[in-house]
Amino acid sequence: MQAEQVLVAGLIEVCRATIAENADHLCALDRAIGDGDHGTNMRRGCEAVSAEGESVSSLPFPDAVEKIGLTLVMNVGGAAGPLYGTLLIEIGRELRKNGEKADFSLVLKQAIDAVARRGRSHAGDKTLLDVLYPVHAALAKRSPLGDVARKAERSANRTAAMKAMRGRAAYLGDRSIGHVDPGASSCALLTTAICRYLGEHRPQ
Amino acid sequence: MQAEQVLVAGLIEVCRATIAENADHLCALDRAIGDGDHGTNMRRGCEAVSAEGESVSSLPFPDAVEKIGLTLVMNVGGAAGPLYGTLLIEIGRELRKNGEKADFSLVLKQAIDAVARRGRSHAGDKTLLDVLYPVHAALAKRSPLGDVARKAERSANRTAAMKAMRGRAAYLGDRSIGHVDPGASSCALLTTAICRYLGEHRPQ
Amino acid sequence: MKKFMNTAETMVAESVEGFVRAHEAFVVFGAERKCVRRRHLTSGKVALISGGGAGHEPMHIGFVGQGMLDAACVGHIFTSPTPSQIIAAIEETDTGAGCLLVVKNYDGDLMNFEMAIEMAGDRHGLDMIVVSDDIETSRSGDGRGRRGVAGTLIVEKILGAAAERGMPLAELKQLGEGLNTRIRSIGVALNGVTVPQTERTTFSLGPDEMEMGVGIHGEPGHARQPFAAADAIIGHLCETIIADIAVMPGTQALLFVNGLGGTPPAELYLAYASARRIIEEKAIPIERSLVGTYVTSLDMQGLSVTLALLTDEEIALWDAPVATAALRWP
Amino acid sequence: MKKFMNTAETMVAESVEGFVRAHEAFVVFGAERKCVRRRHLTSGKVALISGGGAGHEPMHIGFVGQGMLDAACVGHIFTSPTPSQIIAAIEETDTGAGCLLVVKNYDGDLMNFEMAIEMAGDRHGLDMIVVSDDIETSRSGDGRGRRGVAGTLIVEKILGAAAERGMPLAELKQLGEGLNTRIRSIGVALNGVTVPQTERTTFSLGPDEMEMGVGIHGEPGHARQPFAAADAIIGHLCETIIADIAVMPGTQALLFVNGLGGTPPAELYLAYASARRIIEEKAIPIERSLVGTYVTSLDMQGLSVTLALLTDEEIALWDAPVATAALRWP
Ligand SMILES: Nc1ncnc2c1ncn2[C@@H]1O[C@H](COP(=O)(O)OP(=O)(O)O)[C@@H](O)[C@H]1O
Ligand SMILES: Nc1ncnc2c1ncn2[C@@H]1O[C@H](COP(=O)(O)OP(=O)(O)O)[C@@H](O)[C@H]1O
Ligand SMILES: [Mg+2]
Ligand SMILES: [Mg+2]
Ligand SMILES: [Mg+2]
Ligand SMILES: [Mg+2]
Repeated sequence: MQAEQVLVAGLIEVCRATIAENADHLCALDRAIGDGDHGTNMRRGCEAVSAEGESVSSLPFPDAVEKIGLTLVMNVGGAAGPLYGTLLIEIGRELRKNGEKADFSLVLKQAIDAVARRGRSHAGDKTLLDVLYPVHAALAKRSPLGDVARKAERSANRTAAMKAMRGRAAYLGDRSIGHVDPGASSCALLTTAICRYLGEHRPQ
Repeated sequence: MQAEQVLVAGLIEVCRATIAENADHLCALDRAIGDGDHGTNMRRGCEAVSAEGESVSSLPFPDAVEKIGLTLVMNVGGAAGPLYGTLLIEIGRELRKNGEKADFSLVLKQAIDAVARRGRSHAGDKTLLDVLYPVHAALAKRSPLGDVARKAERSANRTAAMKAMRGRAAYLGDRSIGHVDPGASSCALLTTAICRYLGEHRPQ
Repeated sequence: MKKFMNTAETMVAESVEGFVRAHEAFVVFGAERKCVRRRHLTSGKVALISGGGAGHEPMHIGFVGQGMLDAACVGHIFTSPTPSQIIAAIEETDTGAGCLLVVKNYDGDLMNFEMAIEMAGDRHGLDMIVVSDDIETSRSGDGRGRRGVAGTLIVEKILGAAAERGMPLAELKQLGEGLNTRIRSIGVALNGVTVPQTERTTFSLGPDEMEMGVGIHGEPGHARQPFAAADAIIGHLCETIIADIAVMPGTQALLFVNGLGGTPPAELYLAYASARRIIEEKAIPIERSLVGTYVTSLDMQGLSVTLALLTDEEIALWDAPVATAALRWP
Repeated sequence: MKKFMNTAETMVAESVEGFVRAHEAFVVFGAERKCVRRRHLTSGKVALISGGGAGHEPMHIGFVGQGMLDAACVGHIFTSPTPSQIIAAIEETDTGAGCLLVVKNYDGDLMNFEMAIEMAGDRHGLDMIVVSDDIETSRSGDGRGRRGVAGTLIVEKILGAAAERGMPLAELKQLGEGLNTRIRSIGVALNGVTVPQTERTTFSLGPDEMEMGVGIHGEPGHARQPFAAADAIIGHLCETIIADIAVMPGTQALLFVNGLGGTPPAELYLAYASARRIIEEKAIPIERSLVGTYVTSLDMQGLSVTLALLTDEEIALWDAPVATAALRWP
């Protein structure tokens, strides 16, 4: 297997395992201000991706990422499916467009903006964007992977203070304040898992 | 007012008061082996009779008793309405048929048999008949009113040991054993109230 | 006890009032609100009348209308209506061909309907048919007969269609009695119910218990069992039914899964899927189906399964048009 | 958590299977069971498609049939269906005149339906209408818009009838959007619900509490209040609605009292009586009524009140024939 294929397979597995471990916690967060299924939704998506793992990791890296995004869209449903799906589809497409020399932080920025358009949402709306934007900022200034992960975690925790403006939590108005956003939390968990994996397997 | 009219009005009131006081208890008994409404049913009947009290007590005694029975039938519903109604309608009719010289214990026997036919039931089926038959027996051998009342109470308590063969409790089979029958209990309560009233107002 | 009500005393009257107002195209109140009757009677047709205690809605008022009942009498909660109500229904709906009274097999109901017949029989052609489909109550073999439960809907639909076609009183009674021998129901409850008048639960179940063999009056059933998977529960219900009913070759069945008041449609459909699988495995073909909340026990969580073995003629009568609040097809 | 189910994973699939089997005269599964569609499509008619998370049964599958939806997609519990399901529904039902997708206003639903349109828009004429009738979520005024709840039934019925009459896609969308501005709903819950996957209650209420302004996903509402008499609760709901909707002279209203899953018909009718009294006191004439359990939140005890102000044409479309599992009239 090529290094890239191993990398994709490893990332798929590490994401699956992280979500499986934290699914109950994510559901609990979603119960507080949503409908209690975010962990279940994410797990279903990761399992669908895992099931296609072999065929996916044989693709060129950009195609693999896009395919993973499409698998998420077609299997998750809810808000998480289109959001995480759009993120990965766009990363894949941008990577392909920009070829070998792609600047990942620019690619990520394009993809995050696509997520924001998809969700008609902005920074500060108490969603996974409130983790994605800070992660992008950290990558843009070339912070070490450990710092990126810590920033993701901190950003997720900061959503507790926010009033939700998008997603189901928005219907609660002020009652959404005081709870961490489930999507932000899953996003931080995945960021941390990915950073750790890359740190161990692909030292910068 | 004639003595008989006073008597009818007094009996109506004493029965109403007894049932009102014990309605919750009768419902509790009915909850255990029936549908929990026997107290409510009996109270509704007594209130309907009370509401007609004046016009009823102006009638000749047999007509008054029959009218009370009809009022129960037309207002109570459930099992209690037709049973108590039939009892009083038949007592009234038998009294009228036999005129001044009627032997009350024979009259009562006819009426109890009519109740048994109405309910397709027998002694030992765990119903109000298991109070009515012993009350008749006591009256037939001219026991003092206090003894009649005590016999009614004891008979009601004895239904606890019986397996219900009629009414809703019958659907429970053996599970009906160990509970006093609500209809037997209301019948004993009414018998006691009537005996006490007669003892005080019409010493034998 | 959290129920949408104002006072226990007025609850039934207010609910029936809402029903009549919501369905004024089909029904009107009889005089003094003693019964609910069809808005338009068909002259010369046998009138089909039913009734029973409140707490089983939409039964029976929801079955009043073209092709089913002519009138229904509502008693207090779990309490048979009085002869006074039943006589009122007879007087309002008898257009000359007499009335058939459909009575569920409870001593209270029987006695009240019988007294009504005794009191009004000199002025009207009257007869009565007693529905007794509840299998659980036939077990002890004391000959008390079974309770009448959800199968009553089937009897009322089929007799209603037959009456609409002009079948005379005696034949209707015969049809109903034959039908009654081929209908079996059995129920399971996940909780007891609270009778509003007393604010007490009729029985209470732990979080992992269920009550097997319940009827529709909050009475306990024949056994308390540990709660189980749907297939196990429904399997037990279906097998009890099949063991009790004489299935002939060529038999056609109607399968009816009925919610007891607090069970949502999604669970009823899941139970139906399970029941249908199990019954078809026994080579009994399901030709007609009904799934929904039709015969309730206040807000009880639970359901009943009813199996009816029907003749071709009865299937045709089941399919005949009906226009009531609860059942409607062209 | 006592529910009639086997496993949380298979619950939705088994329930939908039961639904399709019970109503095979109206519906069939689409390929790979990605959607439930009408058994008989009408060629050249705009196809009306809806869908959403499971847990709201009989919505939307119960509205598939002549005069209403052509297909419905069922997601996991409280989770929008995927674009893959929606595209399947489009491909199965587009007979040439395109499809109108009826979407309840939730970010998840919106995004999945939008992605489906993006992915299939080159091969089909597609448009979307978003229903947002839940008044409680309009209060904070953030412009997020309201949730779509029970009013969706009214939109689907009226658009379904219009599509049946041959109305083209663009006009249907316009009709639906106009209608959506004149429908308001608000809900109250007496208990939280348990999502089977997690076996946890979304919120829990004391024996004397209720939750005002709930939606249909077990989310908490805007305020917890002491439980009260029906007239007080329904009065609050109705007054909130009337204060938010522009009632013109000559307006005709449809009043819809909807059970959330665990509330029995008798209580819904009592609530309807109360709502009707209160609304008529405000001189709003109720021309049409619907009372029943149509748009649920699993087994939630509670109800919602919906008021729709309709034009003559919309009333005629409401009255037009419909033949679905949940709504049926000639
Ligand atoms: N419009 C939106 N824009 C961005 N993120 C959103 C939006 N709506 C929801 N989210 C994110 O999705 C998460 C919820 O996902 P999930 O529970 O899987 O879906 P659903 O809300 O449909 O049940 C939220 O915590 C939030 O982070
Ligand atoms: N067939 C019957 N024959 C004699 N008594 C009966 C019969 N059925 C019921 N009863 C009596 O009626 C009582 C129940 O009355 P009630 O609760 O008012 O009516 P229901 O059972 O209709 O709710 C029983 O306790 C029993 O004493
Ligand atoms: Mg969620
Ligand atoms: Mg009783
Ligand atoms: Mg009773
Ligand atoms: Mg969801």
